[in-house]
Amino acid sequence: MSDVNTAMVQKYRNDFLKEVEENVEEGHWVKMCMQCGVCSGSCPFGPDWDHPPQEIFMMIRAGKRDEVLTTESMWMCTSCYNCIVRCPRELPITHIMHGLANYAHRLGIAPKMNPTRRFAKIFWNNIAKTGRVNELALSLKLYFMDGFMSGVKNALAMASVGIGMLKTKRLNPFALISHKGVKNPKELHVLLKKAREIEDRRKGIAS
Amino acid sequence: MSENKTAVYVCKGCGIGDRLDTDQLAKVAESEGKCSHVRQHDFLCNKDGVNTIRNDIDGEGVTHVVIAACSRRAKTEAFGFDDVALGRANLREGVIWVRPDTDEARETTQEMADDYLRMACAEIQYMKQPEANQNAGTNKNILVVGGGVSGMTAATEASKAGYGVLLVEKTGQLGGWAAKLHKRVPDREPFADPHDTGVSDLMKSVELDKNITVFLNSSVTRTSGAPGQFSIDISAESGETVTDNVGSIIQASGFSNYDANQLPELGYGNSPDVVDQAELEQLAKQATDGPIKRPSDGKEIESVVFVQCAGQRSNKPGHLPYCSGHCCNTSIKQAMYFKDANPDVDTVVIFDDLRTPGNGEDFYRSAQRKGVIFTKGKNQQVSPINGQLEVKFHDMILDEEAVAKADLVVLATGQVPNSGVDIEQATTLDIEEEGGESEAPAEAATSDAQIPVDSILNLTYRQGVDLPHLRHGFSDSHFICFPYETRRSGIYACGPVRRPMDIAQTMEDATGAALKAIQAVENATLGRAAHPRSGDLSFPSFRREGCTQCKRCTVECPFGAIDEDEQRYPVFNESRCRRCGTCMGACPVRVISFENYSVDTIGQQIKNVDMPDEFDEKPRILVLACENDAYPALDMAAQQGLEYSAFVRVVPVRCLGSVNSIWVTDALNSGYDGIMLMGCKKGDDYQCHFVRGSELAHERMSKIDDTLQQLQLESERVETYEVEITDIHRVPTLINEYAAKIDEIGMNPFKGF
Amino acid sequence: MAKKEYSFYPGCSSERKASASNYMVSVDAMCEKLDIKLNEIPDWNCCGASIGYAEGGELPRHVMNARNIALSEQNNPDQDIVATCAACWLGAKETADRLDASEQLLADTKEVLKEAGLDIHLKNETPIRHMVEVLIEDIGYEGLKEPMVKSLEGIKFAGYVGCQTNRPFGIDGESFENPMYLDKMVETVGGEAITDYDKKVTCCGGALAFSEPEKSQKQIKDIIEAAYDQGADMIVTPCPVCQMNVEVYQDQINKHYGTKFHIPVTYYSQLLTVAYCGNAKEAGLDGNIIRAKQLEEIAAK
Amino acid sequence: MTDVVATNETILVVGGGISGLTAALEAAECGKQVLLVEKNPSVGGRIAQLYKYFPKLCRPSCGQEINLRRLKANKKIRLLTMAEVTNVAGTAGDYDVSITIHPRYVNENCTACGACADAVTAEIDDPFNYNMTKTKAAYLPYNMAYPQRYVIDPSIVGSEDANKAKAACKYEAIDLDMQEQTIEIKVGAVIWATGWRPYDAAKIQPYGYDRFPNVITSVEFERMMDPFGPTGGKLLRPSDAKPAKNIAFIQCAGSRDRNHLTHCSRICCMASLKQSTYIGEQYGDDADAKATIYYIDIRAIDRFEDFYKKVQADEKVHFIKSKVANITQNRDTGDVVLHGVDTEGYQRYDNTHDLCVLAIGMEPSVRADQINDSVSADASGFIQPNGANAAIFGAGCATNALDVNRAVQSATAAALRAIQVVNRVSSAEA
Repeated sequence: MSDVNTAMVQKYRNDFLKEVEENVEEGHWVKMCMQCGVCSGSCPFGPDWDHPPQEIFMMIRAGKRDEVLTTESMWMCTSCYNCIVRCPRELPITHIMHGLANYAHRLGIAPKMNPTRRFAKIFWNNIAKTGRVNELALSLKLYFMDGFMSGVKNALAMASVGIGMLKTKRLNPFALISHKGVKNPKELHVLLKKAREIEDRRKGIAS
Repeated sequence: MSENKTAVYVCKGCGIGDRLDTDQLAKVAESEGKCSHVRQHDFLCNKDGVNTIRNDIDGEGVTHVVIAACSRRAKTEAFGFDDVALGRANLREGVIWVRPDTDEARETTQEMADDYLRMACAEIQYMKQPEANQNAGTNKNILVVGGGVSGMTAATEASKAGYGVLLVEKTGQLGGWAAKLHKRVPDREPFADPHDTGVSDLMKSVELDKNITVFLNSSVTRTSGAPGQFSIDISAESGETVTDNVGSIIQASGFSNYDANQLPELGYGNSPDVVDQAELEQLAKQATDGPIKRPSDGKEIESVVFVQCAGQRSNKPGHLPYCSGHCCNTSIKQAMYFKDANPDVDTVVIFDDLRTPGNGEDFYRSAQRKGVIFTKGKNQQVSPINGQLEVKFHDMILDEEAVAKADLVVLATGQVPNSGVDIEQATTLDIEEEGGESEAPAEAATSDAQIPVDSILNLTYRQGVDLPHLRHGFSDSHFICFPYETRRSGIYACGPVRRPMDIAQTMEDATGAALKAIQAVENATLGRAAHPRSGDLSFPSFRREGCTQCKRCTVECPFGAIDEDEQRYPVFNESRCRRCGTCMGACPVRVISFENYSVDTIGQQIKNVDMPDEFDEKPRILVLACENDAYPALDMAAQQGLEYSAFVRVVPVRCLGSVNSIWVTDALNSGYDGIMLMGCKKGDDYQCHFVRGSELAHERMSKIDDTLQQLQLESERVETYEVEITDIHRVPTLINEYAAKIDEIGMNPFKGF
Repeated sequence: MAKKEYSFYPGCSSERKASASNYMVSVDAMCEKLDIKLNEIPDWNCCGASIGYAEGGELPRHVMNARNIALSEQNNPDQDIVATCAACWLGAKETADRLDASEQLLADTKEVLKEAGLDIHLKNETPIRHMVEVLIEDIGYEGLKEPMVKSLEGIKFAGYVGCQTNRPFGIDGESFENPMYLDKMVETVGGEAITDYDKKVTCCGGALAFSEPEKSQKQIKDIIEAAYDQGADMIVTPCPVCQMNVEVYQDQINKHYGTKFHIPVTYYSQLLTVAYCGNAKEAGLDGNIIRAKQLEEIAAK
Repeated sequence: MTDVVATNETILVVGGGISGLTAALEAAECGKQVLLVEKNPSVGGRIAQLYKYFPKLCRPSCGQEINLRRLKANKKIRLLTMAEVTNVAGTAGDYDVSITIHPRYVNENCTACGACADAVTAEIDDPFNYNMTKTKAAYLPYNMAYPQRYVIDPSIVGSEDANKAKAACKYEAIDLDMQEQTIEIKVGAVIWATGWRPYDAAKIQPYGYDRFPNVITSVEFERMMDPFGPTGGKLLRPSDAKPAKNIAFIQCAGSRDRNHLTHCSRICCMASLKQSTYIGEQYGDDADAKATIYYIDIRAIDRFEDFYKKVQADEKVHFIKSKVANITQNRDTGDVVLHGVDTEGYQRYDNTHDLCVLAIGMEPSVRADQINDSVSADASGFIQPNGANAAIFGAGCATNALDVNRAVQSATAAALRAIQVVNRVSSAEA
């Protein structure tokens, strides 16, 4: 368990709901759920959720901290926003799921090997670097995240796609060297660093 | 009134003139109906037609009018002559609309019409234009029993309309349960927070109201009389008794809290920190918006669990099978007591179905916003464990056994009505020991709860000291469309004694009851019947000399209108009477009648049809039809052009309960081949607005079978049916099938004797 | 028609040699014909996309978008921000809403932006809109008809709206479950929109097409199947992610499910450009991996 | 010109449904002068369109027959049909009211013989059946319609059809020159009983009421059971008139929903429990016939619990604690497929049904804030308890989502509040 995590456990003792309300994006909405289940039924990846959103809300109220923060469920969110627009209580469910995933990730107890978690990390680093997506770098990073050999396999598997994109000039073969981002990436890095600092301060996460 | 002058008006409109020989009808009226004054009109319900009748009444001194046209249910505006005795021969819906327009059918159709005219003429001759009850009481004060929110509301609302009120409260102060509340559930926007109860204001307005006399520490020890002239004894604990008169009565005796001691599994009695909702109100009051303290040791409460449906919605012996309706909102309100004082207090509501109808949903949302946790759970168990309480339950969402720890547990127990003595059993015993007919108790004392045995009203009525109970001991009306249709004229229950309710509903209900009480005294003063025959001026009279003191009338009167004197003769309380005629139907010696509805008005109709002899192959079938369900159904069938046998003669009756067996035996003797009785639905969900009319008819007719055997007649000659007003297709079918059956079993051998 | 000007937020995928470069090409041509001037927000950055949440968290994500909004307020004052990419539109609009809703968040954001000498005002000062809104609300279907030269008659389109152009904000007056604007656009330019295309707003997996390919491709399969079931010749969409996901994985899906999918996936802007007599290049048709032959033919006429 | 005698001691009742009718009758039976205004051609309102009442499963027309008898017998009530109150101005005890009366084109001579209906050919949507069927353009609104008088639909006035109708009437009952008229009257108190209307189901997009023929509303389902209804009393589904046996009921359709009606409509749970019994009534013990009720909470309050228990005991009826996420349609069969999650222990389902009934929510027919400034509205537009000293009193479902029994209680209470006002007026004038 990471020290941030233990710190939080001590801070909130068994009041997980409070912890979520104070640290998770839009977390203060959790208590408004009335367990109708519309969100769970509306999710495109629904069947792949061990615990659907409405159940997660109940688990939060029931103080099932570890089960919630270590589940892969939230990582199944495709950000389709079906749950948000259908929720009779207008809970911003998509954001709460994102928030929970992010929180678990920040505490270092999110499922290590979850592909979406890892892709999300790669993606953010990719855009944070230059301020704009470098699609080539992104895809390569992604293919090779499990090491070289499997990377080659993935790359080959995706070859047809890549070639198609290249042929239609929708992928820049030279992006690794010639990718352009914002004029002053350094400045952007400062902004993001500062933002992270403030957020951590607000959430009492020492980093 | 001088001697009768009867006029008959035959309408030729709506095809009657084309389909029937109206001259022939006129002849029938003159010769057989013995009416000198007969007119035909092309279109009787138009201005000219109506004026003709009006002029005859005013100019010619006509006292009795027969209108041979459409159904008595049609054209009531045009034919609403309420200053004469009025009869309607139903030639349209009753004859031409249910018969084919063919040459073969002509003869039988005409016979039908002729008979209906004969019947109307016969009826009218035995009818008097009723004059209102002479010994009607005129007292317009209202007695309100119970000084809680329902009683106080009823009292002030009646007073605001200008009526005097006597308010009797058992305890030493007004206010009832509501006065013990810290706050109430909101009844207006934004439905977000508990409100002041407003009870103290209500108490003030009662005390300051000059129209209202309050009797504290008192109860009603005797109630006799009738609407407009009730006589009551109000006895104080001190022993002194005041006797007074009132015009009508409102029973607002409220509810008692369910005894939580019956719920040991929920920890009540095992720990002082397990309380019911009423006790929590006290704790909250003491705290006065500050932190609420734990009864056991005065510790500030940090966590509280609310257990919904405690001893409610359950068929376990000793539990309440019903839902008390208000408890979900009440627990939400009480959870807010804690949250508003200190948001860090954990408040958990464990519910099965959360029931917050209407704007209660906003209140529910507001509680969630304040951080109240709602958990769907079942099978709660509460046990004290080292200084705390442990609530075990099955979490329905996570589908697992769960435990919640709390400093305090609040049990949402239910409301038990203070509805006095369950007279159903009392009277049953009473009747049996007197060898009268016994009736099974409709609602044998349910396992619901112990009902307080003290009588609320101490009625001196033959049929018991209190209002009849309905389901689960509540004194409610049985009718969905008529929540105030009481079974004791002039006495109206309101508030939680009628149905579990919260303050808002109670105030609405009490206001409604106040109106009915006012209406009762106004009607009584004019000697008029109350709902459902509202406005009816007739009332029962009886020939004492003929009476055999059999007490059937007093037993069967559904409204307890008839008492008995020391010689066991019936004593009619006209103003209590609802004019259903059940007594008339019950009387074996036929000494009871109404001016406009009597053994004769119906009996003569039956006798006066033209009875073909048995070789005519023209059977005659008598249909006695309930005027509220079967008769309208027949009308609407006609409207739809559905046909039925020309051999039936339909006579509408107020209620099958008013059908006297003599009509049936006479009918058989005078040659009818079959008799159909059409009443409304009986049983638990009975439709009869005179309570047991249909039931009684079935009972009485089952006894007729013996008579039939003596006469050596087939039992099928008399059939009783349950008919709903919507049986528009069914009724004609029933008739036709019955006609076919009569055809099978053949003619009545008594014809022509 | 008076020239309409907007502050334009193209987004990463629409850059040269990026996955939606052909979308951009057709948008340029379309706007040309509709007399719409797009003033690119100078030095704009990525919106963070939805998937950015996991590592980026809340404030950093909003800062990314706030920076773009600030740059727009500064350089293109009084111009609505218009995005062609669903994710860009959603990200920017979401940030704007959230900052307007929370003073705390706004203050924090301002504090951060100060580091770059930027500031942000908001309270709907600069409405953030999708290109589709511009077409429907500012130009109108009638207006969209005006420049029309060629009809797309004879082509059956499955209007695939997807998620983020449709939820949570969506297009005014359209339902989340059954939006009709793509179909109306198709009909405006003479094409045939297939009726009751019940996968119209089904999720293609979005970014999870990368991380959860099997699950996403199951979704994509349904989306394409439904289009075929209704006899569609091609799919049309307003979203770069949808376009790519639905187009590029068809081979893999065919391998995995034994299907024979080969259906072009086009952008509404490509349709309009062709209808407005743009050639295949202007319409970015050369950017479609699965060639939209029928469109190319009409373009060639 | 309609002559109406009304004074400051008259009580105006707006709306002739069960609530308005009750308020009018109760006041009149206390001896008060009442003017009853109904915008439709006949009184009765929504209850006339119901097949049965819960929990007794008795017939609404039974109580209506009694009320009509009371109405026919009571000379203190003046009834205006096809009339709408267009303005209420003034203060307690002294209101000026404008009423617009629309032409019926049929006068009191009408004997309801039906000759006009036989004569015309044109047909119009039948609002009594929620427009599921057509009716002749000369029509009696329904079997028990009162006044028992036909109506000529304005759409045919001036046409050959109308003249045919006129010619067919032997009683000079048809007057095609009738004009709309507005009357100005004084009244002392107003009882507002304009009732409710079903929430627009098409707005609940995930359920596709506007896209799938076999998704209908509870009020439409109720009409199906009526032998004189659109399907002659059979449960035939719209798409192919096949008997609907496997029927789903979706609770809170529009209610308890921030996207639609925020309040709970109270009656819908009981309505669906009631309607689930229709299936047994229609199909007996046919094994294929079953009801599935999808709910969040079953709100069978107070003694309604008995009825809930009774229905729970019926093995034909199944309960699933779930708000259905969305509905799709099987193109080949027309069946509807309900998708969602049973939240009691997390079970996903995609259930196929012959027919889906939306337990549709109640909203006020007229929003309280449109009546008069002195009337206060709650968030849903219902009339709030009258705090001010105004004398415009809400009754029945204009005040809240109520079942019939509570609506009648409310109307009875409103009658007294109005009487208090006119009594004050009369004592002041005396």
